Amino acid sequence: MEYQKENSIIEAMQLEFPEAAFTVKKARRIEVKLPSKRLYDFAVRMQKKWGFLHLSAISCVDWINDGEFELVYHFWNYDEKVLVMAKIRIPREKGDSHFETISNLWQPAKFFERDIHEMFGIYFDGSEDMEGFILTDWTGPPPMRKDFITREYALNFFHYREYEPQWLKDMMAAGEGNE
Amino acid sequence: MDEKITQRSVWEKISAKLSKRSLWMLHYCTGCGAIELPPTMTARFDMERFGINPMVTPRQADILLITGYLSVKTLKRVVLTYEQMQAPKYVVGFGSCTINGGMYWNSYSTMKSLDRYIPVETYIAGCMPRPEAIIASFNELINKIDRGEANSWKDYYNNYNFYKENQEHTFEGPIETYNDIKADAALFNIK
Amino acid sequence: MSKIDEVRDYELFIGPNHPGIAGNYSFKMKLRGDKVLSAKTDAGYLHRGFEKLMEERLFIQNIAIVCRICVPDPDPNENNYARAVEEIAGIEVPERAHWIRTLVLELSRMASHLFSLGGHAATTGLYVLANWTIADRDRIMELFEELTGGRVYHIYQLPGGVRRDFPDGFGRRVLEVMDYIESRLPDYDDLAINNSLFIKRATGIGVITKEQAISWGVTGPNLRACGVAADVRKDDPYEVYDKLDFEIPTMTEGDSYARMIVRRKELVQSINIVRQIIDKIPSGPVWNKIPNPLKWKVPAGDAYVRTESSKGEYAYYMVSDGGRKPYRVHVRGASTTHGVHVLENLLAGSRIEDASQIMFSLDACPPEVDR
Amino acid sequence: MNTVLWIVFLPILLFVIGTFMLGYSRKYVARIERRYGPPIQQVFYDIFKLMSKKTNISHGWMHDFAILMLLGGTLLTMYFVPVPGFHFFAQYGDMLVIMYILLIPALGMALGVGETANPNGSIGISRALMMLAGYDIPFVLTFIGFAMINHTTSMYELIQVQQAGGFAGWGLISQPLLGIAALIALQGMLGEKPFEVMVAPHEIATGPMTEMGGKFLGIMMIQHAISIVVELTIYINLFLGGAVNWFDYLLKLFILFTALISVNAVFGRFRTDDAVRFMWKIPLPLAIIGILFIIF
Amino acid sequence: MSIVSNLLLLTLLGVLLNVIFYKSEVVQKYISLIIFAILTYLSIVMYPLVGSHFEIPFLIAGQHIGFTITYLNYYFALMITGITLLTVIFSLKFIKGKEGNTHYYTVLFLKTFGMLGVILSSDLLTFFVFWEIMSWSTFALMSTGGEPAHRSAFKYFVFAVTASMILMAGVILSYSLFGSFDFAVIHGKMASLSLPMTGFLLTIFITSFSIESAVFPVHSWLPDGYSNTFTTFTAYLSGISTRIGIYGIILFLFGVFGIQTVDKLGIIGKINFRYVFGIFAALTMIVPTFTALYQHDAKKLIAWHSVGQGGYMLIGLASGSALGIAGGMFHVLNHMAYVVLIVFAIASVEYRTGTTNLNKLGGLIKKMPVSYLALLFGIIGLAGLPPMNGFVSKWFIYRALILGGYPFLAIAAVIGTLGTILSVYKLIHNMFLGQLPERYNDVKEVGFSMQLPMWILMIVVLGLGVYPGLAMGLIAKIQVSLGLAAVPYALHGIKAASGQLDMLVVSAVFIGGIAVTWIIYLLGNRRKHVGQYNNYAGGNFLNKSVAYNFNYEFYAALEHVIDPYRKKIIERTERGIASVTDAVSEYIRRIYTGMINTYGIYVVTAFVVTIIILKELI
Repeated sequence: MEYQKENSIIEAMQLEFPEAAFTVKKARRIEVKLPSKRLYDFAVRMQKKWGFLHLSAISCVDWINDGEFELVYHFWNYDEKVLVMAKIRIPREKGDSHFETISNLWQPAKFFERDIHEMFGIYFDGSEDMEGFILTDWTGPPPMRKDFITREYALNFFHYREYEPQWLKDMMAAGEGNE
Repeated sequence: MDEKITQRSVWEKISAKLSKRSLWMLHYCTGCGAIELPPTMTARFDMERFGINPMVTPRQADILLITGYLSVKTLKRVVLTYEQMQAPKYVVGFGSCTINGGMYWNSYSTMKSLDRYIPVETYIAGCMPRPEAIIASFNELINKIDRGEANSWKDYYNNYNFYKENQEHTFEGPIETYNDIKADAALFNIK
Repeated sequence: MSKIDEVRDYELFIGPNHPGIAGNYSFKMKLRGDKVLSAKTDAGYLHRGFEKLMEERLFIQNIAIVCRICVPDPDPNENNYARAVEEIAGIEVPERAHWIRTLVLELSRMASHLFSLGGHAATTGLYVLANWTIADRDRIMELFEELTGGRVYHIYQLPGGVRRDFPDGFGRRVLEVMDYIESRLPDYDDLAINNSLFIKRATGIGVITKEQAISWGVTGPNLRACGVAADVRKDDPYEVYDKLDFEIPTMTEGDSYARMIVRRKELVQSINIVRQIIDKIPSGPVWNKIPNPLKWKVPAGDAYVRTESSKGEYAYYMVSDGGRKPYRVHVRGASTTHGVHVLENLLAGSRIEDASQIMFSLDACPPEVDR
Repeated sequence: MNTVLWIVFLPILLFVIGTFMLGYSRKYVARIERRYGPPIQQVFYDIFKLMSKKTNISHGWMHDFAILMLLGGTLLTMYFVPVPGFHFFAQYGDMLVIMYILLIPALGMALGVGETANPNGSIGISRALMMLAGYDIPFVLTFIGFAMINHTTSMYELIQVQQAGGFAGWGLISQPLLGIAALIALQGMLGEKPFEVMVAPHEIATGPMTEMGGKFLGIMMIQHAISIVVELTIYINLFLGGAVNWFDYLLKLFILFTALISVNAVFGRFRTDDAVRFMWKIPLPLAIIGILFIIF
Repeated sequence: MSIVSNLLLLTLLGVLLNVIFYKSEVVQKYISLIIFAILTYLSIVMYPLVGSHFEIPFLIAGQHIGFTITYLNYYFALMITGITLLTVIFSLKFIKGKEGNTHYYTVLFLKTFGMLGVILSSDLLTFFVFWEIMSWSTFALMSTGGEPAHRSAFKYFVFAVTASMILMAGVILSYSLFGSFDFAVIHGKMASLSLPMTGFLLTIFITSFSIESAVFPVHSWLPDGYSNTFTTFTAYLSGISTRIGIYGIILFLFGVFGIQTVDKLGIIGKINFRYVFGIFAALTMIVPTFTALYQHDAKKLIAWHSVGQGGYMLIGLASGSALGIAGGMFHVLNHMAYVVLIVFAIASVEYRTGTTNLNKLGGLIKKMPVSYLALLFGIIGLAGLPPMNGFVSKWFIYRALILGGYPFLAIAAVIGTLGTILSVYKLIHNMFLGQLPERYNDVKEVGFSMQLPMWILMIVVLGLGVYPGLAMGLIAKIQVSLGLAAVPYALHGIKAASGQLDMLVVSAVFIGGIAVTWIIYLLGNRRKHVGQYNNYAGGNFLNKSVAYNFNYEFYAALEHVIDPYRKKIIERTERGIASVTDAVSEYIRRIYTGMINTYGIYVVTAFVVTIIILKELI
């Protein structure tokens, strides 16, 4: 049967997290959608019980139309050789956009959480270091949010070299060259 | 420009002839162009043939090679480093990013035109330019020094207000470098 | 017996303008005497906002910029990007393209390892090795130039395959370069790897135990130097790695020297892989045509793709909302762990002499951290 | 009159020799690194360029004076070391004087660098002084042993004694243990790798030179050129039988220097404590054994 | 004749006046200044009287006791009065308003009285009595300056009492052997004594003086004792007080016993009494010097050096050659000049900043250039580099050791010198170089009365370096008067067949070199001074909140190398000795009342008891 290994893992997990929705995306990729409150418990089990020792990454997606942030935790199991993507959604509004840290479980989470904090403005409660890192000299809004348009910002803020040769003007006049 | 060349004394001409043979480049990898520096320095292209050596601190260096794009954060350090360098100093802008932002023309983080912040002596276009291009630009710089035209560093003292304005705009405030540019200008008999 | 009234610790800045730092990166060390009490990394000097730029460009436009995320080893970026798009859009890739991609990845790995070996040796003052390896790396650069037209950035792997097929006689030239590099390896051994002074400098420096390595999220050669035989090429095979015969070299010491040895052994493995590829590569087309890229809408979906870059696990998480541009691309650089907290952990308690060596031995690549 | 001519031209002569030797060493190392290398007169260009810099940063009067003390001290040492045809000052100061005036430039630089208020520089100086403790003990011990057999501390007389004995009279031949110990110590004295802990660009950003630029660095390079020749000459005078004429002298300089930079080219650098430990574990016991041979 | 009594009586007068006017600091100040000026004048004009003898007008145990003026005495008297005068000038402002300054000058006078008595005495009994006075007043000197000073003074007390006991035993023994106290008489009868007995007697005396001059391993009282008291006292104690022990050694080794007698005391082969003594001296040079590397307090660092430099003097004396002995004696003067100069510089810094902690200071060169210069002259002298005076005496010593065939003692001297260079650079770097902490931004240079002694000493340090003959004349005369060969000196160096020294030429060439460099320097464009924050920091911005100064654990790497040995050997022995002395001094502390008059009572009691005991015994 296809995806035997993946399905047996899902079975074990489903027992403890009946509310979670598991799908096998392809070989060695399991996707799970969780309520955000259960994520920490899930992470603890992942590490302590199911042997997912490697936190590959934490990704954040800004679903601006839904008013939600999606956090995707990528866990990897060195023995079973399976990657689990745990997806949760948290509200996007300013006061609510914080979430609990898992950096006490996985050291790599420190960087990812700090990065998400800088880029999206999500605060991770309980993380020891939420200071500026990459954007220490940046004063604008968190740039990875969808409502920040880098092109507009750059065009307004930076000085551009004035360079308008004739061929470019011709092209523009002909209505070409956009995008 | 032409007037200045004719005004040069014999001593200055000899001085230029000798000085151009020794140019020390600051070892500062500001952007992705830094990847082409090791090949330039080492056995394949060996820029030491021209007397160009990598140097560690800005006090020792003559050339500030801006290897590619500069994020605002780096640009601050570059300005500081440039002010710490000792005149005569030459800035070489490397890669398209230093000219007009290049690939990152719409990035919120990188500056778009280097010569608004510090005076640039030569540019190398391309993304990324090959080691041969770096050496060619160095040779161009050497020739400029020989002809007595490599005086862009004086612009920084002549037009300091222009540079300062741009810096303060981009950095959203002044930066404290503990360098007294006005006093330096007096040292060079500028103004 | 003398009582110390006040201990005066001081700070040193390694980078961004410092030869002891790889790339434009910085860490600030708090020191007492010659001992590092704590270190704090500072990144962002190379931040260009790639993830944001990708969201504002077409799928096809992004191919040109992804390779710039990691400068010494750009091909895993292209590969990841291409595979992520292929996975979401369900595009098939011709068999030959897979093989060529694998070849490019391995050549890139070799180039990066050669670079890293030289840089690592140079931190102890052994500049000869740096001169030799970087010059030898240029032979691989020339192969790239012949194949793709670019020395450093290749922009070669597109969704659906690769941009062009081998030029005439390319396979033969690849083998020649492989023979040449193989013949140079004993020289590297004599000069650095078996150099008693280098061994003295490098052993016992920046030791990571197996347990620490796993809990700190160390990957790639750095992990294999601690005795964990984990490699994305074997564990989560992509392209044609499952059809190739190669080993995963490991060491158990976990120190700076072990990391160098692992890289040195991987060079041999890569040479081996490249030879197999040239030997076995099937013929056929190299690119399946994709729809008009300017109007191409990739269906909604997400994908997490991983490659084993020369630095470690390199992953992209791509989300498409069915539009012409990616909705979100998250780049998980290999150095996000190595360059930040692994480095900080290793530096604390080390000596100032070894700080730069630890940095280079981890082979952390700052642009991967900054993006 | 002859003496006056020597006094005037000796510094210039040694400076020229020193710069060419430095240029040669850069070329030589470049060739080992499979590079083409700079022209042999490159060091002249460098010094000229540095001297003609328009800005010269200094951190205070000690920084200014240190540079005078640096080259002044080196010139002082230079005059007291006999070279073929010139040993006028050798009668006013013996080898002991030379050993200690050799430290004046080091002290001068240490003070000047201290004033630059840069920890990289201070660490570099601290390393330089620690290396001094490392190499100077074996080096002085070899000299003491050599002076003891010959009952003189005058360098000129030591040369005479060696030359009287012909080739077998050379210090290196008659006292091989002392000669070898001193050779290793000499490598440390010149600050060549593997004992180049003072500069160590990857660790402390060239240490003492961190804040040196323009004419300050230029004078440091002049001093470096002269001091290399002086230090090699000391070794030649003590262990290679001095030199009979300038051809002999230049030949010995060349061979000795090539031997040292060959080691320099293919080694990394020690950690500071390892370097000191090495000096105390290899050359020092060698010198002690050599002296025990002399006593018994 | 009268000069001797004047000298001693004047000092006693000083004690008296200071006790009377103990409430008025101003009166004390000027009285002391005037009296010490007179004392200095008197000791200078004593020169024509060399050779004369002065007897105390009563007999003790049927013996004439009294004082004599010899070249050796004259040399030391000059040093004592000179340096005391400079100390007083420096103290005028320094001790103002400091706790315990009411009896500052009193103990200074008492101490001077004791020292002058010791060096001028012509017989064992007078010597011993004044020795006691000196020890007691040293104790008083050390214990001024608060609780730690009391503690460490008691440590000294234990050692001093031991030394006195041993010395007394020697006095009694020699009286019973020779039937006389007079040095000249004893010297005359020395040849008749059996060799083992001579050796025993010499060992007794030398041991006693070794404790006073802090020879390894009985040096542990010195560093704490000297550094916890007033900094001016540190100068005074390091400069001259310890060296009275050296005086005793010179006197007994060459004056009383005679070098011929000493050389007969062979043990095995080349190893004789002098050689064993030399080994102790070598250890004294090396161990404390390397301990100094670890110090975090400027005063303590110098105190350790003052132990270490004693080793040079002793090793010079132990070498037994004319050159070495001259070097040893010359080094006493040189050491006094530069160490007092160094401590004055430290005191100036302390005066302005309130601390001598090397970890807290830094960058003061911009604020206190004269003090910096003083310290620079001092450390160049201390490190023994040309053209300062320390080099000359060290040169004598090295050369004597090399040509005398003591390679290992010579290398010990070299190791000591290297250790000294390392630690003095740390001293000057941590105090004056590096980054200036913000809190010292408005520090000013010290006033004229504190600068004057420093300028004088700078001239002395440089002057004796360039013209060592100024002092060598006297030293040669001392050597002749002690029956030794005189050193072949010239005004600016030494004339010898194999390798010589001409400091004037060395200095002139050095100045010439500097001049040439200056011309080269002027060829370049003008230099520009920049501030301390305009500095390379890897491209980062500096400001006052960045701790950008390296001074703690300055020689960390060297410490890695020597720590294992140091920990094993030295600290264990030191701790052993220290624990014994600590225990004893703690016991003694219980009978200590802490008042100045108790010292006086102690001194008087000891004096009386000693005389009674002596009378009883004899």
